[in-house]
Amino acid sequence: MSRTTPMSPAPLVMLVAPLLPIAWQGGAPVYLPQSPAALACFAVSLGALLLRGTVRGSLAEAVLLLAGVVAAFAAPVLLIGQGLALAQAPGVWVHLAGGVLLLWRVLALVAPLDGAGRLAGPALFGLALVALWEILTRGFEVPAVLLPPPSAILAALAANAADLWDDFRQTVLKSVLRGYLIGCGAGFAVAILADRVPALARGLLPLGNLASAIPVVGIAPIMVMWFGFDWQSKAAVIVVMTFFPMLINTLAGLSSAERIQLDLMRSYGAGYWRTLVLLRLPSALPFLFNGLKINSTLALIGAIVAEFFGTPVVGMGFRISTQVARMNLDVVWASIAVAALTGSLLYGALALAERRATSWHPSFRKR
Amino acid sequence: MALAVLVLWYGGALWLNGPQAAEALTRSGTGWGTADLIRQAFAMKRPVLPTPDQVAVDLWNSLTGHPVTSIRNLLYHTAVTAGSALTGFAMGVVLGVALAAGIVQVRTLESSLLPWIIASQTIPILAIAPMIVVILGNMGFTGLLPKAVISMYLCFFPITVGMVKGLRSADPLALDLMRTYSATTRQTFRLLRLPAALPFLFASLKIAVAASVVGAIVGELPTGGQAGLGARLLSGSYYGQTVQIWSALVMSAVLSVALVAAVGAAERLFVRAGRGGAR
Amino acid sequence: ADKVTLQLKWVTQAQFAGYYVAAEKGFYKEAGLDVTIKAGGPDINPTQVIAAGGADVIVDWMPSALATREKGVPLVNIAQIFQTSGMMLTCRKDANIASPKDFKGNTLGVWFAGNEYPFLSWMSRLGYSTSGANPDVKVLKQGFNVDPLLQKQAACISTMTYNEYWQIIEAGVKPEELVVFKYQDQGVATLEDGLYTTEKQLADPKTVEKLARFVKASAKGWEYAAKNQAEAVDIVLAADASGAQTKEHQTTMMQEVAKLLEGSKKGTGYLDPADFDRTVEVLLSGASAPVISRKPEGAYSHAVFDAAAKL
Amino acid sequence: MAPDRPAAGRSVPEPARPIVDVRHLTLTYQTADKPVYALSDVSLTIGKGDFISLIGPSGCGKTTLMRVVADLEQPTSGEVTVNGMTPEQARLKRAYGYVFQAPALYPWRTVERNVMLPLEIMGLPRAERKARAAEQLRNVGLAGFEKKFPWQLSGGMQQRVSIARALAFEPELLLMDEPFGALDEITRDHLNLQLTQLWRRTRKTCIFVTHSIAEAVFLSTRIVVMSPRPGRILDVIDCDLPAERTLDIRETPEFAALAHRVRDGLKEGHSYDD
Amino acid sequence: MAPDRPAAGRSVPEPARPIVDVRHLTLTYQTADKPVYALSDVSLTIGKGDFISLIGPSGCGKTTLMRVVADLEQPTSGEVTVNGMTPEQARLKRAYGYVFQAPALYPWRTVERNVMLPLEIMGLPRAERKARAAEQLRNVGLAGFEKKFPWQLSGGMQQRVSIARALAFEPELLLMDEPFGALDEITRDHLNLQLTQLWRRTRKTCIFVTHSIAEAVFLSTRIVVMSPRPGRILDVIDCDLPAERTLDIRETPEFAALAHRVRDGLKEGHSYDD
Ligand SMILES: Nc1ncnc2c1ncn2[C@@H]1O[C@H](COP(=O)(O)OP(=O)(O)OP(=O)(O)O)[C@@H](O)[C@H]1O
Ligand SMILES: Nc1ncnc2c1ncn2[C@@H]1O[C@H](COP(=O)(O)OP(=O)(O)OP(=O)(O)O)[C@@H](O)[C@H]1O
Ligand SMILES: Cc1ncc(C[n+]2csc(CCO)c2C)c(N)n1
Ligand SMILES: [Mg+2]
Ligand SMILES: [Mg+2]
Repeated sequence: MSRTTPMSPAPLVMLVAPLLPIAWQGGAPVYLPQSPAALACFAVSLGALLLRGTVRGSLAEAVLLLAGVVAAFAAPVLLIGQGLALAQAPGVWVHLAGGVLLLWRVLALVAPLDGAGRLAGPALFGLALVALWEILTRGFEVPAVLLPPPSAILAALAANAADLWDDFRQTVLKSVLRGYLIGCGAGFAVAILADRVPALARGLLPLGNLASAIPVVGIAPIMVMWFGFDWQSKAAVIVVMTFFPMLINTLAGLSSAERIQLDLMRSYGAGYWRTLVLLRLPSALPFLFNGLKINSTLALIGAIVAEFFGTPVVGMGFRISTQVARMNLDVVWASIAVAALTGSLLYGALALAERRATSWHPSFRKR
Repeated sequence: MALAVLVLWYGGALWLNGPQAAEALTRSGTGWGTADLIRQAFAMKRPVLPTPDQVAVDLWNSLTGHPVTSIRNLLYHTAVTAGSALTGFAMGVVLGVALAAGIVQVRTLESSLLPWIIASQTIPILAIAPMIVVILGNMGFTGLLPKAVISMYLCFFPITVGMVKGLRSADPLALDLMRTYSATTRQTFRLLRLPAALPFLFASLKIAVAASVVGAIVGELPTGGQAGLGARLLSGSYYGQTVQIWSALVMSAVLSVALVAAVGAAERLFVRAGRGGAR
Repeated sequence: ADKVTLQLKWVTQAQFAGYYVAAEKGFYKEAGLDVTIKAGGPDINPTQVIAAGGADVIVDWMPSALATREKGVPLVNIAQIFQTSGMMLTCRKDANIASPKDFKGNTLGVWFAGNEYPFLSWMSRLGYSTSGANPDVKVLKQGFNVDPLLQKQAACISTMTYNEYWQIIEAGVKPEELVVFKYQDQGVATLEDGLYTTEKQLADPKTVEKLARFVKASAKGWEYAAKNQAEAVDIVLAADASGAQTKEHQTTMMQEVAKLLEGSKKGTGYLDPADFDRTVEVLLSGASAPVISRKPEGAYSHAVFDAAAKL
Repeated sequence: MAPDRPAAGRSVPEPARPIVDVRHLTLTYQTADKPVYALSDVSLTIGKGDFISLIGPSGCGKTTLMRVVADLEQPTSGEVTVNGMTPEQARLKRAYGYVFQAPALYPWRTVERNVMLPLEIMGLPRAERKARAAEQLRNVGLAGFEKKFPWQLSGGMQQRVSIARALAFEPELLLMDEPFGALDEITRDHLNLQLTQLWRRTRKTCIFVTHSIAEAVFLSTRIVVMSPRPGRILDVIDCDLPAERTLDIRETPEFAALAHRVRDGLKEGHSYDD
Repeated sequence: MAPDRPAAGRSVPEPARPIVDVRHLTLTYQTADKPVYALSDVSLTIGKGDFISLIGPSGCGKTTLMRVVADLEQPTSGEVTVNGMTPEQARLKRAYGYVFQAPALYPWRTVERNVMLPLEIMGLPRAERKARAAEQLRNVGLAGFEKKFPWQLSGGMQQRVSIARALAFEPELLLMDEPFGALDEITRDHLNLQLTQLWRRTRKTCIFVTHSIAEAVFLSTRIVVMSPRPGRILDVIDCDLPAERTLDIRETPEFAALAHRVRDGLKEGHSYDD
């Protein structure tokens, strides 16, 4: 609504930074003036804050403040690069905290952007998250066997690209896609069946619920036992996992048509299937997409978890479980990154389809 | 219906256990007939698929053979799992609703946070569950909390997704009404968005409460041979005690179904004014 | 009393009887120790736990410990409980396997998670390829149980002398239907259950003294367990929080585990440098991707064991 | 006020074959606190080609009566036949066109596709559907809005889409619940004229709810005046104005007399309330 | 038809302090196919205590105009001030009571709790809320329906609940969009009387949309006649009938003359269409 909401003064905490040590070198504290690099970064951050009033337009302000944010993130990176210890140096962390708070403002400024600008928010947020991760793991010297820094993960990603691609083919292209389609299809079909034949529903639904209520970790070994080590058992796990959410959402969606809309169909003497196709399914679409979206992430988890319980020697789950034990956490996280990226793309595609198919729904019409 | 399932089950048991049963019979020498095969397949010590009566007997023994507080009583393990599942579910509801509220109300959050929440769910929990257990363990949290955190991680997401949709589903005219009253964001939330989101919320809660049981069980796996249905599954699996696995599975399914039913009951309680709408 | 936290490699079972016995019989208390035993599991990596500060001592296998050491967590072996390896490959006779040269063309189940290195090293010694489009032997990532063998999904699977092998027997398969290949006999054995701590702990003489008491009490526990197996099994069963373990199976396990304790030159817990060197050699000779890239230095210390002997 | 008053209605000069026959209809809604008596012993016979207006105070049961006829509500007691069949059979034969009091448009369909909905159900070919929708939308003054969605229309426009939808498939029996309530006088006059012309041309049977006395008199062959809740029939007034009606007819003394009688009937009923 | 005709409106005898000032307001809705020009260069000044009726063909922009005043829609160009503030500021000060064209009741709240909703938001004590709701429901003839849910009411009854809800919190500026559209004549007359009495007592400023010319003349101090889409102001008619009005006033020649003028204005606009 109003574009000129005032900025919160929180980022000003960084003004404390010059008073505190920004690093330790051989047992002696280092202060801001002693490190030209850190000083320069601090000056840029502060400058961005002070010059804020002089620029016009929210985009210009966002760019200016972003420079300040980048400087705040750069400071610890530079100091680590010089081989200084940061763990007990509050100065640099205060500066960084200021940067994070400043980023919040930037995010608020770019939030209203349209078109390609819509990606700016999540991208900045994600980049900042990754940068923080890098800085914190290295700044506090977290052992790589616990949590490797993103730079190491990236390196592992590049070094193991061929393996990861094979895993992707095995897990996503073979298991996930098939299992997802069958599982969602079955959930949907059974929901319709349960809706159509209430007697059947009374018998089938509790059993369906019961079957779907069995946890993945219990199902996976059984499916491996029944369907063998290859993708079939993974797809079976996914089918069982995705069935229930789809069922529940479809049922909720089918009951979401309004009474007067149903009455209209009745007055036309429209039969069950017509009413279903012309009224109840369209009005169920928001719920259907809800189920599809939740399932898209479940399917991926299901496949990976199932691969923990026995696979041929390929697959994301195989990679993760074996590399964890070998303490190659960087490869583990590289695999996780691939999984996360895949899941997000799948989800994003569904969200896009939803926007297309249900543009009439109030949730897209108006804020 | 139930009969059909039982028949199918026995048939499946015969089908899956048959080869091994036949082998066992052959091993014991002497000839054998179909009746022997069936008897053998339904009475194996380590069946591929135990028969319903085997599971029922094992369930009965493990439920009644020991006092309820004994670690050999399955009910005790079910209670342990239910405890962490419910704790995780409660935490997940709070987190899920809070995130959804944030996403709907604060534009900055919507565009930047949502994609990352989604990404977080594509991380396989089984991979990070041990890390959570280890890290929380070092911070001095052991026992229930790590498991509850894993439950929460699994169940907040359906709630967030459903609630975001639900909170946005309020009738535009009804929202306009709130605007004319210049209702605060909070009032609009409490008086309009929340009630309008209830159908979505409850659909999500049912999924989430089932997920919370899965989470609790997953949380019990890395901690290994400790109490809970997950531990039973695990040790059953290590020692090839198929019947014990199935008993634990049945109990976990019963637990989930009971929890889902409880959510359903709550739904009927809260969403009494059904849909009527205009005539 | 001094506090010591011990992280086990696996779930509560007779494989760890000595520690539970030492706790239950008060050996730790006598040594002025307050010991917490943390059960493990398939996804609990003891090295991760100790790196994060969640344990003082861990039970681990040497391949995993050495690999972790290369990753920058300076683990040190302070006592070697199992003197010989219990790992073996168990095959079905009806798959026509009589000797290692029959592996070719068959599917073999292997535990990954670090246990595959001795296997790979063995295969490369036999001259078999395990990867590529047409491998000589097909490798299967084996789960936690023996189903692949029972269901004929694999011709051979990995088993421990004290655990999985007996599960196959309990499932009704006769020993004469099986062929077993012990890693120990194939010359590819690596050291298994040992006690590890970090270099940092060993830098403090006070801690060394404490760990010495711990190692001595643990050894006492093991010796007691080996002698009083029935009692040890009861203690283990009582310690199992899942209540799922069977007495039958644990009794067999206790018997077999006791065998692995034997053969020490200087008493329970002594690490024979020759065994260490053999382990390192096996690990370094792994086919394409060896577990460790160079000979480790300072990966074991007799300081604690020697101090224990003097107590 | 006597419930057998409708008998007078049945003795209309034109002895039409009864299309709708309502006998001793009573309907009580069960609600959480106390029951609502919506209709009480209503009897009414509607002949083929009749144009019946229902008029009565707000909440008296007009909509309820129509819903019973359309098989959307089950009577507590009494009998209803439509064309000699039960309402359900008639519904399954697709005898009804119902304009609800609220527009009841499907938000995921454009205006045009909303109008085509019943035609789709009746299985008309595509081209025919499109042509009919276009024609009906033109009639209600909404040409040019085919591709809009319902929520992009004003209240009156939505109402008109719903009228177009009901007229498009030419049902046997047209049930219209305050179809012109949200329209300005000019548009309303225009549609009133169109409706009588349509009715005169096709002689479809219509049941029409309105709050405008003038509209009722102008359109109907008979006007049914209802009492406040529980709805009973107070009076059935024959409108013996010439079948050929133009808007000027409203200036005639006959028209005024009829309107007066309706108003008196209404007032009489209302005296219960205030 | 000239857009500066409202200037005449501004020179009303009573030089009221302007409460609503609309200047050169234009509003275009962007839709998927082609834009809809809803309002075009509308200027209008409403003084404190005025009772303004908007009258115009269906779809001409009456609702849109009210929504702009209530800060529910942003103008494409032009300026609107309310009490010297922007509509947003006025809204934040809770200056508006808005009766929408549709009832917009919350289905999960009982009738009573729907009426209490704004009072809850304004923070009134519980007892007071209950008392006010009961009073307003009595005024609109719905005593006894407090515990029912909206979908258990007839269309007209829902409309009345929505009126009760808007009146309950006594807003500065009352915006009513065809509030009496779904009511029978008797109930409508009754509520018309109540509304002028309320207005006379409190002198709240009202903007009122109606399709009934008689109603507009009876209630208003000024009547604004709008043209078909894109909505422009055709005429602003001062209603100089005595402030103290009873229903009989509708029989007077002055009333008839005013009504005639309004009807002419409307017809003039409609000539575009048919
Ligand atoms: N679903 C329902 N449950 C309970 N009561 C109902 C229900 N539907 C209608 N009623 C009640 O039945 C009575 C008649 O309602 P109906 O809708 O038939 O009135 P109406 O004559 O159409 O009124 P209006 O002119 O206001 O539309 C009302 O008092 C209403 O409260
Ligand atoms: N959200 C919207 N998107 C697109 N067009 C709209 C939207 N809302 C209204 N319109 C268009 O604006 C015009 C004016 O609508 P408005 O609701 O103001 O009319 P109105 O005068 O209130 O009519 P009625 O008397 O029928 O209620 C109409 O042509 C309508 O189609
Ligand atoms: C993930 C994983 N799977 C299997 C083993 C092998 N293993 C070592 S001890 C033990 C239990 C006793 O038999 C087993 C099965 C392992 N170390 N890690
Ligand atoms: Mg009605
Ligand atoms: Mg309008």
